[in-house]
Amino acid sequence: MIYLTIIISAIFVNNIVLSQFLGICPFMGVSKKINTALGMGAAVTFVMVLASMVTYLIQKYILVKFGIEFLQTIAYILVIAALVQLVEIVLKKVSPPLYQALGVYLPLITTNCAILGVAILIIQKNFSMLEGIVFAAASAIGFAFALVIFAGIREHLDLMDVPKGMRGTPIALVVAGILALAFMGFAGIV
Amino acid sequence: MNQKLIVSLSPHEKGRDSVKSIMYGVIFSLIPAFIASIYFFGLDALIVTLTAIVTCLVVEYLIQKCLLKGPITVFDGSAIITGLLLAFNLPSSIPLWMVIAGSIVAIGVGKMSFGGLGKNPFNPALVGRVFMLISFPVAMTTWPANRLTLPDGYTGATPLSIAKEAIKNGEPVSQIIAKVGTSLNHFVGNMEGCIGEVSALFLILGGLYMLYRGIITWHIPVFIFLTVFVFSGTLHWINPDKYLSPEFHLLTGGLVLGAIYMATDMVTSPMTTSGMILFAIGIGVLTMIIRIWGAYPEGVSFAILIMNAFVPLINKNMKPKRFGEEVKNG
Amino acid sequence: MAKRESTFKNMVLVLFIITLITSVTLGYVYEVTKGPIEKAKLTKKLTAIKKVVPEFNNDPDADQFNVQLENGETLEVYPAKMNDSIVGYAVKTFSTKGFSGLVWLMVGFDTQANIIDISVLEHKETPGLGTKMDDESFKAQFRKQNPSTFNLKVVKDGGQVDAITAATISSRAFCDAVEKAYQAVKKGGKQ
Amino acid sequence: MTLKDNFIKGFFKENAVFVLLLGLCPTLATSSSAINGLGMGLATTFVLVMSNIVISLVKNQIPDKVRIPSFIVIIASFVTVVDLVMSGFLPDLHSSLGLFIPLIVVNCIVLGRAEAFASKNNILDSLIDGVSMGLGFAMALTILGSIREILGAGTIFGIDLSIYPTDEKGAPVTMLMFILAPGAFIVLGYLIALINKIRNV
Amino acid sequence: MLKTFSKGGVHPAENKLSANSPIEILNIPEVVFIPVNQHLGAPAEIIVQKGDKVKVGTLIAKQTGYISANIHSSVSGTVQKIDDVPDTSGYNRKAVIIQVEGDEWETNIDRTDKLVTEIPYTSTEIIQKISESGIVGLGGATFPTHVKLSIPDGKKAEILIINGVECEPYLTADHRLMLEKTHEILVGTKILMKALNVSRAAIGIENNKPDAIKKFKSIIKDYPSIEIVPLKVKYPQGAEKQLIKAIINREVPSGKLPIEIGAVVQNVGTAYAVYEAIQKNKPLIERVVTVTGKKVLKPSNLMVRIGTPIKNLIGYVGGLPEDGAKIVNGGPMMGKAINSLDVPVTKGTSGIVVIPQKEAERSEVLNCIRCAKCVSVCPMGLEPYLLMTYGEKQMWTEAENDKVMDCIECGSCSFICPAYRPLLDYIRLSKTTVGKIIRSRKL
Amino acid sequence: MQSIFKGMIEHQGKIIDIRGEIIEISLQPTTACSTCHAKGVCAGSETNQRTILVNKSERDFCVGEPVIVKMADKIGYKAVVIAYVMPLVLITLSLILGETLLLTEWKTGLIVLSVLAVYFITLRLFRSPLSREITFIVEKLNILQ
Amino acid sequence: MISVLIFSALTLVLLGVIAAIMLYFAAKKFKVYEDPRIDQVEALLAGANCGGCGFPGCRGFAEALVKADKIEDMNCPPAGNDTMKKIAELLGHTVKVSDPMIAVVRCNGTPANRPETSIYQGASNCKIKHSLYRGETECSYGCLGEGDCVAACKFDAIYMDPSTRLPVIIEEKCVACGACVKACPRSIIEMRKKGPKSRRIYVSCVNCDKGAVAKKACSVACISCGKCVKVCPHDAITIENNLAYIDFNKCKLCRKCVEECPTNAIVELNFPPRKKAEESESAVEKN
Ligand SMILES: Cc1cc2nc3c(=O)[nH]c(=O)nc-3n(C[C@H](O)[C@H](O)[C@H](O)COP(=O)(O)O)c2cc1C
Ligand SMILES: Cc1cc2nc3c(=O)[nH]c(=O)nc-3n(C[C@H](O)[C@H](O)[C@H](O)COP(=O)(O)O)c2cc1C
Ligand SMILES: Cc1cc2nc3c(=O)[nH]c(=O)nc-3n(C[C@H](O)[C@H](O)[C@H](O)COP(=O)(O)O)c2cc1C
Ligand SMILES: Cc1cc2nc3c(=O)[nH]c(=O)nc-3n(C[C@H](O)[C@H](O)[C@H](O)CO)c2cc1C
Ligand code: SF4
Ligand code: SF4
Ligand code: SF4
Ligand code: SF4
Ligand code: FES
Repeated sequence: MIYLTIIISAIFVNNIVLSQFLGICPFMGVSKKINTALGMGAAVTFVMVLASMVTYLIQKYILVKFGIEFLQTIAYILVIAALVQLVEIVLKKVSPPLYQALGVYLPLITTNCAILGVAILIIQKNFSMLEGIVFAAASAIGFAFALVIFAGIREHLDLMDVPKGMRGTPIALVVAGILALAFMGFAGIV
Repeated sequence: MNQKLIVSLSPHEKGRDSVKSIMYGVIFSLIPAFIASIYFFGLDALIVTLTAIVTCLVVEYLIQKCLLKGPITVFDGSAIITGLLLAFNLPSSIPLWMVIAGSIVAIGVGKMSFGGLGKNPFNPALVGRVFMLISFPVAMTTWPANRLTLPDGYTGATPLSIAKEAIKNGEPVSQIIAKVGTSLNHFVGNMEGCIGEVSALFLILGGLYMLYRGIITWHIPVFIFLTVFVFSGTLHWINPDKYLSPEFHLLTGGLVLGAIYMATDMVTSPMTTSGMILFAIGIGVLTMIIRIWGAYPEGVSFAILIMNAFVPLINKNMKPKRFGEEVKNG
Repeated sequence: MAKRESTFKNMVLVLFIITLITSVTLGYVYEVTKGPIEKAKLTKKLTAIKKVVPEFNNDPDADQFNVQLENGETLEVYPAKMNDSIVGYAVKTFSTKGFSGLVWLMVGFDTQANIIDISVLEHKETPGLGTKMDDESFKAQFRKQNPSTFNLKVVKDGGQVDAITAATISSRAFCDAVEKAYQAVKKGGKQ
Repeated sequence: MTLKDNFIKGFFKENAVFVLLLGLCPTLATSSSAINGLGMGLATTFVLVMSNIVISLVKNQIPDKVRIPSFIVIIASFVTVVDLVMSGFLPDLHSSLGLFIPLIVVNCIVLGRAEAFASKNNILDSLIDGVSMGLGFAMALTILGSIREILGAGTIFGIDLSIYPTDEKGAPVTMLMFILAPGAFIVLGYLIALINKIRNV
Repeated sequence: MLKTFSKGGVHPAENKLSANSPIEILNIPEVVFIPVNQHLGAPAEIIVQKGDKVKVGTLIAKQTGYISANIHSSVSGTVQKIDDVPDTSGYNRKAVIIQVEGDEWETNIDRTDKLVTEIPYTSTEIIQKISESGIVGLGGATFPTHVKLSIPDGKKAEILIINGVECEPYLTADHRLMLEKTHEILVGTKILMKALNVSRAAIGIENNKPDAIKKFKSIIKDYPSIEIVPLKVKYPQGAEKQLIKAIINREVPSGKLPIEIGAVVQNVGTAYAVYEAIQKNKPLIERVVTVTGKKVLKPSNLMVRIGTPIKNLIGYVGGLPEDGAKIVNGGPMMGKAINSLDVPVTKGTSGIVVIPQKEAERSEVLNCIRCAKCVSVCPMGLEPYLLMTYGEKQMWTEAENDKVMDCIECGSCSFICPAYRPLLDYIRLSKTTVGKIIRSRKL
Repeated sequence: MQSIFKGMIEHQGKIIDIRGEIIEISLQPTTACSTCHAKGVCAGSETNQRTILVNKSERDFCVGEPVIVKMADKIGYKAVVIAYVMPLVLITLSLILGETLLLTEWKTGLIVLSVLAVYFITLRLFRSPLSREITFIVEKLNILQ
Repeated sequence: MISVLIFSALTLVLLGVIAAIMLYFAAKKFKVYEDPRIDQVEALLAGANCGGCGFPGCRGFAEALVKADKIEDMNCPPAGNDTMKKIAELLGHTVKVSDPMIAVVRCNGTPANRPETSIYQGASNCKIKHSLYRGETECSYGCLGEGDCVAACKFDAIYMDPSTRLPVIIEEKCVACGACVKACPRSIIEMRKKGPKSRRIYVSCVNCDKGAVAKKACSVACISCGKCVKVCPHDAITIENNLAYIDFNKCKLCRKCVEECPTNAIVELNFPPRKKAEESESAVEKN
């Protein structure tokens, strides 16, 4: 049950993008095609889960153990940066065509902000490892969810002649705002 | 021959409907419900509604004139509908400055930011309403007397919020029902609520008129009702003491208004029949989730707005069946 | 100055040095700020305690003890003593029933378990709604009340507390937390 | 380029938020009031200035290929310093900015400036660059915060402006949405539209 | 329940004003203009010269290439010149201009009314003869009939469908032809069946022509393998794919020809022309044209020689009315508005409709309100509102993916749109461009 | 749900090398970054450039020519599933396994990581069938002109 | 204190080194060397992504410029010669100074010159109108007036003059990107040399009909009478397909043809007003 609560909360009620304000840059920038948004979501989920697990272990078995929690930020960011690269290296090594297909398909994942944010939130919320990972996965799914909806709306808006002054980021922000407004309806569910 | 001939591509014939005729058709169909609400809530209802309509028209005019500098189309009727439906979603006791703020957000943010009629992905009236709901939770949940239920000057609560409060406190449903009136009462509008949402009877009449005129199709309202009925019916059947009956859910709150007038807004609903059905089921389910488990007693507005966000996805993936797509040789 | 070459050795070396310097610096800063951070935390706690109990001259933090409630939750109680005689208790209490997240309060009682004052420590309620629990107009109604006679429930639920308009949920959580604090004092107040 | 040009560039012409659209997360998250916005802006400015200085100092010692990790380490340590100092000396602000202090690390402006400017320029220029970029960021956050605070709470820097009617208990009735999440997006959206318009004139 | 196609469709007002006017023969004009590209495909090559004497039925232009058609003189007289003459679109096209002198016919043409039912030819001979006679589809597309009848290897025709639907408002040419030349059409059908080697044929007729249906049914027993199928009145019932769907409930796959599912569709006019060509040796030199319009004095159906200027037709029915703002060559749903009355009748001219000012004017284009009416009326299951946007924004890949090439240009979408959007205008633009892209890909 | 699995993804790229039957194409990033005016200050763009190798089709290409690389959406989805979704599922499964075995968290973590390692090694063994499935289509830019 | 320092140092150093190794490999494997000059060049270009250079977007052109052996024939029309010089300097090339070009509209069919004979009511789009019919006038070559060219111009350098119903090019704004040339279905717009002091002479007609037909359609049509060809001292004029054409590379702006043309189909732009015929010649020569 607690897992269900975490999941619903992270996807709908406290959506990472629409109410926690994490990962806004890729949300604004990349979300122009629906099919890519789906793939992005999957990739982000994997990276976020992996990163959360590793940072959790580092926090618990290194930082806390040695009383150096203040190194959290610096350690996390290094680990995450390295991990993202590692995933790329592994994929390229494992199957170059696969890597190429991903290259054609997916834009770069630069959701550092969300990944780091979620990793820190897991610690702040005192989750266990499994809870933390469920939270990370749910957050990423929430991200993907918002991204896909948003990509749909933006693809639609590309066909409409939005007034010149509002084109691009302004209208995207307004849409995000209305979306956030709509998602407030989920308030109180968990 | 000295007369200049007109040349254009085919077709050279034109159907009957125009944007104006459709919009004014909707307005016309709302008149009975409007008169009923003036009867229920008195002059306040009239004033709030007029304020909303006038603000919507003025804001749309100013934006078209000063910012967009394009053609002025305020009288195509769509802004009037937005004002009317926004007002229908407000309690009649609400301060007028809030109505004005809500109308500005509805038209300014919800519609004109996107370029005006037809381009907005979200229902403008609902953007305005939800903005007000979040911004002015007190005023938006203070219900004035309905002439049929309470003497003038008293304030009540909507059946839904009474019921929700009571269920939270563990009262069994059977007792609650006694408190909030019968379904027949709800059907004619004998309850507290927003200006236009109380009388299911007149709203349905209006809806039938729109169906007859071909302004809307039956799919969205019917599937919303069906979904709500099945969803609440199932829960009620499982635990009748904890969950309200389907009639109750169908007739209270803004469900009827939302299903017939707000979910059917063609601009913000899907383009294909199958898409509309999915859209309607989504609205039904979300409404029930919010009503039953959420913080708000009422969920129709949120549900429609959330599903509005899905419309582009639905349109993209629920294409009409193309002629000759699947070769079926019969 | 020429740029250092990207040889493997160079790279490891440079990183080694950088991380070394950073970690030492940070360790140092940490040590330096450790005191103030603790102090800030303590001050915050003490200010909260001071606000809700009569004047005292002990160190409530040192005298702090825990009380376990019937539902298994544990609350921290800070006794305030004037010249070694107890003048009141400050109870750090919380509720899970808030609109979002936990609501943390510090509730002060006198020795008769009358509420002296309440201060809000932490919460994540909605600005403008739930945040009004920190308003004077809301808190005032609790002062000098004894929960044994004052029904710590919002009016809607049949109690005596006037809820914050449009924030019944937060008000409930507030009452819930105060009720728990009262339970804790009743149970552990003798010590 | 003169120092003044350099400053104006960072502060106005390439304003991180309004023009470059960078660091949107902290911008949106910490601008629920003017003071929060200012606090976050200044914290970022500090990190930006310090890391710019340090990086431009050591730029030649760092081999190209470990540039990024080195910069990250340097930046992250200043972020940690801010974090520690703030929680020691400004605990209230620290708790209201919360998660977003450590997230300064991933703010594209900081790493971006390190990479694009400090690693190529001398200390003075880098300092000016950091200050201008940072203050530009702080200004943007403060403006956004002020607007949201005025609309959403009727106050600015906590000072009551009495622009809203009050309820029976005397509390102002405000447009709450603006200090909530949707307000952040919507206000920033219109602000950027406005700035685009001004810039194009 | 009457048969019809399943998806979309609209109901424009029928306005069949000339339904009760028997076919009259229009006087031969003094000069005829016979363009060399009256059909789909390559223009024919002129084989006469200035000064040549021609008779009715003399071959004056020969088909070039496979998809092309012969052109015969429709009058007797002297070739005045070979020159550029504006066609219906106003662009100059090559035409043979003949000064009429008398009415002398090629001798092998049988000009009597006697019905000849025997069909002494083989399939190949029929097709050969149709080709020689320059017959093209008279249903509107003017596709050379002999090409349509030559079934490609590996395919087999199973049914011949004769299109007597005439779903366009106003037009009655096919209707009158069915009433007056019933036997001839049936014999023509038999000939086509023989050419195609099929044993089944169906004549589809919209139910608003009960007299034609009755007339056919009264004599159909003489033609055992032909079936009369009354159809629901719904536009575009007469469109090839919709008609096939209505009659045999099969859908022509996207991008394929009807022969893919074993059907061949021919217009009743074509069937009649085939009869005349095979049994009477008469090449395609005249056709029935409906001249009509609300303000027209005497809405009529005229038998007109190819090449007659349209002003002669208008003159015959009482001149151009005061209020005649738009003149459409063809029906109001699919026809082409013309900008001059000097253009000649061609093989594809099925009607001349004069539309009064009020109906002719297009209203101001508004934003699309996404009412989905266009989607629901599109008989091909397309999304016209999207296709139009793709056209406006030059998004050709998307247009292709969303099947713009399937559009049959029926115009139902533009007809219904409450925002008066010129949907079909842009869809045509997309079709042309996408078509070019697809062709360039094949190169 | 038809169209999301049916479409094609297009990407602009440029031929940077032709070696016999193989063309190397560098993809122009069409991410946010490519249109972003701030890419100058952005560090993320470092690994943005990607190249792919394609078998030459019958058409003639020359080095430096701008082209469109097309790939079926399906392949994209498949790649994502193989590269990200499967490992994610494996992580989840091994985590649950760890949880049910009541292992300490670091042991569970270790299991997860080794499962991942095994997965990717296995994937490497199957790389040739994989590569056969992944095909790109290269088209000239601007067919219209 | 000491232990904290040691632990933090150890942890960080370890993490740092691991990260460095990872990033090192990543950099080695992934980094495609991007010439920093590409950025610099791109910054110099106009940034309009107009395609006038023939490359996909400005960045594509920047890459091409950096890689090209000689950039003489490459040009960014919006940025102009000065910019190309700067780029050449940056890259160590020379540029040929190409003459500035400008778009000209070769149709003068105002309603007065070319009376309308029908009313068009279709979609406001030249391509659609062109494919439908010859247009509102008798001329099947002239401007259709629906403004496809205006829509194509990214620099707001064209507008439709409502009185003439012809597009007008704003000289200061036109950067000769050629988008309008591609957009016009009737190939009415041509890219011509801007000429000294923006002076240029051209035949403002594209009607290929025979003289009589053309003249009937439009009073200022070129009737291919050949007078201009005879009068031109520089052999700049040719007639093909019933239409005269002035080669802007040969034309010396003497303006003889302008006077000679019986239908005034030849247009001169930005010349000072002519006082008398004889004087004008010498005036031009002085310039
Ligand atoms: C965005 C949002 C935030 C809210 N925050 C709170 C809150 O912090 N505390 C609270 O009690 N109610 C909050 N509410 C209101 C509740 O959802 C609910 O309407 C209210 O508590 C019950 O109303 P009442 O107090 O008038 O009975 C919030 C509502 C919304 C939409
Ligand atoms: C390019 C083209 C090629 C065609 N080829 C054939 C053919 O090979 N065989 C055939 O039976 N019909 C062929 N058709 C005819 C079509 O099937 C169709 O009957 C014709 O376009 C007229 O249809 P409509 O009047 O419904 O528009 C062809 C049509 C076109 C446009
Ligand atoms: C929208 C539309 C409507 C049509 N209506 C008719 C019609 O009413 N009668 C008809 O004979 N052909 C009609 N056609 C043409 C037919 O599709 C088909 O081309 C024709 O029947 C083939 O016969 P033909 O080759 O003998 O002309 C229509 C075509 C379209 C696209
Ligand atoms: C059937 C129907 C329902 C409509 N419902 C709404 C509505 O709920 N809210 C609204 O703002 N406008 C509504 N409109 C008006 C109009 O479509 C709307 O303002 C557009 O969304 C503005 O672009 C409706 C129009 C029609 C025809
Ligand atoms: S014209 Fe084309 S798109 Fe429009 S309804 Fe007919 S088939 Fe459909
Ligand atoms: S019918 Fe017209 S208004 Fe309706 S969706 Fe289609 S294009 Fe839009
Ligand atoms: S007028 Fe033509 S050439 Fe000149 S800038 Fe505009 S589109 Fe380019
Ligand atoms: S010049 Fe060409 S594109 Fe421009 S309006 Fe005239 S016809 Fe259209
Ligand atoms: S600041 Fe850019 S993603 Fe968060």
